[in-house]
Amino acid sequence: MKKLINGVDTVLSESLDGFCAAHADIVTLGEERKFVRRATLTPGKVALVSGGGSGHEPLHAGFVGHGMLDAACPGQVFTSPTPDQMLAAAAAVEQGGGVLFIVKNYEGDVMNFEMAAEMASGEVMTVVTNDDVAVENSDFSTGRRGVAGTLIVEKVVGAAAEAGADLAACKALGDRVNARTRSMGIALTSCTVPAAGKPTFTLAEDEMEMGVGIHGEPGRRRVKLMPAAGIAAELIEAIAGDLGAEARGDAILLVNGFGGTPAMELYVMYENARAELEKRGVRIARSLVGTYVTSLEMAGCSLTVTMLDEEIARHWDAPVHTAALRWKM
Amino acid sequence: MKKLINGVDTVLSESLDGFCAAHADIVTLGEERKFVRRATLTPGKVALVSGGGSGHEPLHAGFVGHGMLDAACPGQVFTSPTPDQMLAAAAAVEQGGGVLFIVKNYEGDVMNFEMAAEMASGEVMTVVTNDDVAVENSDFSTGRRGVAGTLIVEKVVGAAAEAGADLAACKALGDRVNARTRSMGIALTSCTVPAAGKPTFTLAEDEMEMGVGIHGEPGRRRVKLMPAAGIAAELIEAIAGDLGAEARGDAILLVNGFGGTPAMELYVMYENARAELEKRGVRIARSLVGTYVTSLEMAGCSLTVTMLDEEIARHWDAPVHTAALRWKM
Amino acid sequence: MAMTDVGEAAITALATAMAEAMFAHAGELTDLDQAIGDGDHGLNMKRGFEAVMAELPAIAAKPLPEALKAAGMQLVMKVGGASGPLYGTLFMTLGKEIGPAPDRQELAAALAAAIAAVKARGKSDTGQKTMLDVLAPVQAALAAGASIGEIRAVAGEAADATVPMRATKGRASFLGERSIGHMDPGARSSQLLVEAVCGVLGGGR
Amino acid sequence: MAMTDVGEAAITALATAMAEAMFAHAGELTDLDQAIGDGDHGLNMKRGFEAVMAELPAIAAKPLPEALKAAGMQLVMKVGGASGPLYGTLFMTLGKEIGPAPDRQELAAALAAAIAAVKARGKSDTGQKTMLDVLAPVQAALAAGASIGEIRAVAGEAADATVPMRATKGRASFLGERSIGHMDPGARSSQLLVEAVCGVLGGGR
Ligand SMILES: Nc1ncnc2c1ncn2[C@@H]1O[C@H](COP(=O)(O)OP(=O)(O)O)[C@@H](O)[C@H]1O
Ligand SMILES: Nc1ncnc2c1ncn2[C@@H]1O[C@H](COP(=O)(O)OP(=O)(O)O)[C@@H](O)[C@H]1O
Ligand SMILES: [Mg+2]
Ligand SMILES: [Mg+2]
Ligand SMILES: [Mg+2]
Ligand SMILES: [Mg+2]
Repeated sequence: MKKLINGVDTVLSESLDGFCAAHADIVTLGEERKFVRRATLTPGKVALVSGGGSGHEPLHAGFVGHGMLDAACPGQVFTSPTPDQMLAAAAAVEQGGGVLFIVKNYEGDVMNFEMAAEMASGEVMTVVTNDDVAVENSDFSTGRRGVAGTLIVEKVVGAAAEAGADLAACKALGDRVNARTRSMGIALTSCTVPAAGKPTFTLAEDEMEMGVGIHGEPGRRRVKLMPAAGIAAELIEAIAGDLGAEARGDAILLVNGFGGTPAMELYVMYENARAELEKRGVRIARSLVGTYVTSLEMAGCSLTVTMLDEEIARHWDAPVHTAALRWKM
Repeated sequence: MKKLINGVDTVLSESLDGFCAAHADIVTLGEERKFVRRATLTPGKVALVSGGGSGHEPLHAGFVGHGMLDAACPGQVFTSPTPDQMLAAAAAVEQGGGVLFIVKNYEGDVMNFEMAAEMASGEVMTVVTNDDVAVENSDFSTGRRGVAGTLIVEKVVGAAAEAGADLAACKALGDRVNARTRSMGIALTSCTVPAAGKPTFTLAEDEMEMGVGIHGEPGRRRVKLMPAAGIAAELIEAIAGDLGAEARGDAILLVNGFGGTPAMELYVMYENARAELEKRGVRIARSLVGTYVTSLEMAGCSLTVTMLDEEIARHWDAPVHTAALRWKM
Repeated sequence: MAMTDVGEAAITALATAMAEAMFAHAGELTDLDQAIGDGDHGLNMKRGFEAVMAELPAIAAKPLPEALKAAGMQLVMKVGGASGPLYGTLFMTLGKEIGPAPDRQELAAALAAAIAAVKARGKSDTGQKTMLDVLAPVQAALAAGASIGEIRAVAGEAADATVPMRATKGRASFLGERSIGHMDPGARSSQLLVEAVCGVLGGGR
Repeated sequence: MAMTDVGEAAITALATAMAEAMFAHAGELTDLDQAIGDGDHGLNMKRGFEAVMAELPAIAAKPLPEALKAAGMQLVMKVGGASGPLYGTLFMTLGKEIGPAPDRQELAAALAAAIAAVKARGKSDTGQKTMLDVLAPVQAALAAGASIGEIRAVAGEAADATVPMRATKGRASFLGERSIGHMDPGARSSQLLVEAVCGVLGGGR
């Protein structure tokens, strides 16, 4: 395992310390590193709290700030954070408008946030994201995973909360954005969980994992490495197929790198995905290309499509000032 | 070689097409893909043109836009662009204020920009960046390489040009920022040039390259993998040692990923570098942590320190709106 | 089984045996989880039982019900992942349902209630290739009067029986057919915990 | 050597031979450049001579001086890297200095001027482990009246002689001592170009 760390026991704490020091104008680290919160809170606003296992940086702490989250709870690498973290975060950022948990659909995350919601003193609602269409037979599993689409939910609901939407409205909007969002990804190489010290899976030099999860979970199947056009076609087929009749009109296209794939390749994927979507009558009205929801140093990428309407587009365009996403301020 | 591409001959063109489509609000692709230019130009302003071999994305095209470059010329992967590109770019963006070339110090880049400057019709000046202290005996070589510090030069001079500085002032400022900037990096893995099809170098599972260049050029020496603290200490020692007495007061600290290293590790490096610098009486007044000046998918990072003064800090803080760096607008 | 109060020494022995089992098998559990999950189960259980051990003097000083609740709360608050809330719920519910000096019947009833609480928390049931596929047969054997040796054997067979199962809960469910042929890591950790308890109660292996 | 005008057929033969040498050895040049540079020299030269070949009918139709300038401009505009401006300058200067029907002396003088232009462009000199370490001895042999076979031998020995050199120009200079023990890629490409020309002029290898 080759990583820029001092040890597997300190990687998380040092990384959080560094993150909060580098972005001290935006964020503050909570006690015992239980959460990362905005440096400045807005009285009365609904407080958005997310979190999940670490290793997906910049998700979620990189999206704490004006126009997005109020706090993020970092778990151990690939392990859900614990209810004490969520309780501490909620207590720190709740400003009288209630708390909205934004949770990626993994049993660990869902159960831990659920326990926190049960134990919390104030009003709490929860949006669970589940945009990963790689999981085909969701009746026979715990359902679709929440992946890169979570960032779009956080951005859009964050803007609505900033604009004064109340807790129920934020929850409804979050559910609506999630329902209009689909993702799927592929991996070229494995990630290595620091504490495990060895790759989570192995792929031959000519293989890729189609439909991989952001923890390196296996996807639909292992296939021979394909050209970018073929990968884009299969991912967009899965996404558009699942959206069905909704896949018409304006969309956000997010091409998300998993950590080890450079921008050059992401833009190649963007170009191929764009062509596929336009063939199907989807117009790319907004684009985001970069490394946002990662799986440590895994090479690969995911495509995410969110079907826009006027409200979602307006909130997407609204100012945002976080460590990893910033515009108009 | 595992890359998200359709072929080694189309990777660059597709990537540029994707980049310009994804950021059509900011940039436009020049004819025959010779350059990427701002979508909107400012009459009278000094035109900043940079460029270099591809494979360092987002450098340079990702820094085209308000407050930074007017145009960037992408060469083949790791190969300087050619004079026809620079001539076409200069002609497209020159607005009456003359043209400033910003060139990383590699013989190929320097000579190609030099030939373009000789052939150009209008007024041209050139800033050559050479911030890489890994090159110790610069008397016996072609001198220090221009690496991640180039982004700081582009940002600061870009802001000055936006504020109305004339060509000579921009050139002088660029030289001054470069003179106050030092970088050094390390690699954990090699990159693979698409057309070459195999890694540029090989490192054993327990080795790293100390002082690596952004083309995978060998550095000072090959050493055993060190903890982050040791790496930060050696890099900062080289940087601060070279700055000498200037290494006092406020600085920008840029922790730059080479393409294959995830944010978690970059923030660990930031934390360790920050501690080293503060021990030496350097105060980190501005921070930038991310993947900005890359070497394809190489794992590793570089540290860059720029000693600030009021003018440089003011231009650093000024609004910028490019694909890869954006604030206050 | 204990008919007098389960005291400090017994609680310490039980907790220590469980913790040591988790520490000793952390690598194995992680390997199992790498095959069909996300490769952290061993680390999660280790972290949780480290937290329990750190609090052990305080925990063991309490009456059994309170000790179980406190240990469960440690697991909830420190493990994270899916297994944290589930094992936490298991121990906290055991603590709620049990008296300070349980006999076999009381223990069997409390374990049944705890398993039901896990099912509610996990929206899951037996047959889905999870820890429940070990916990439920162990509870049944306990209720049916099985000896410690028999219970230990039931736990081992039950863990083995998860190998051919297809997961429909937990991360392994994302694998569909491909989850077949691997032992469920949570089933294995449950088996190890049962074995640890049996070891203390039966005196050695 | 030609005393009448170098015509279309000869220019075509010379350019084709040089291009084919670059195509055939692109992998080898890239390997050499991977050892002490950035691994693109073969690709660069291939791209440059592809551009020359694409324009060959137009180039070969020109008188020799114009043909050399046009080929040099193709190299400048298409190769990129360090070798583009350098080989481009070499051919463009040759074109400027040479007549349409050069004899040996004229060719030697033009090559001397072209080498001087390369040195000026590259701020370099012989002994720095670059293409100059092949070009300069080849020019000297040419000026001294060496036979084609002798010139070919000189080029080969000169390329070999770069192996023990320490680079002080080009990317290899960043390696310092570590540049020793590898042939310079630009020296090798110069040798190959010289060999190609010798092959055409001398009729075969
Ligand atoms: N819904 C559920 N009901 C019961 N047990 C479950 C459920 N989900 C997961 N498990 C158990 O938890 C184990 C995985 O735990 P762990 O790896 O620690 O958490 P995570 O899956 O979040 O990484 C599985 O092997 C399985 O036995
Ligand atoms: N300053 C120089 N003077 C003469 N030759 C040089 C100089 N710099 C580089 N070269 C030659 O160019 C070769 C490298 O060319 P190439 O790999 O195409 O360019 P780059 O180094 O930009 O990648 C070297 O092997 C060397 O022979
Ligand atoms: Mg987990
Ligand atoms: Mg090159
Ligand atoms: Mg797990
Ligand atoms: Mg080269």
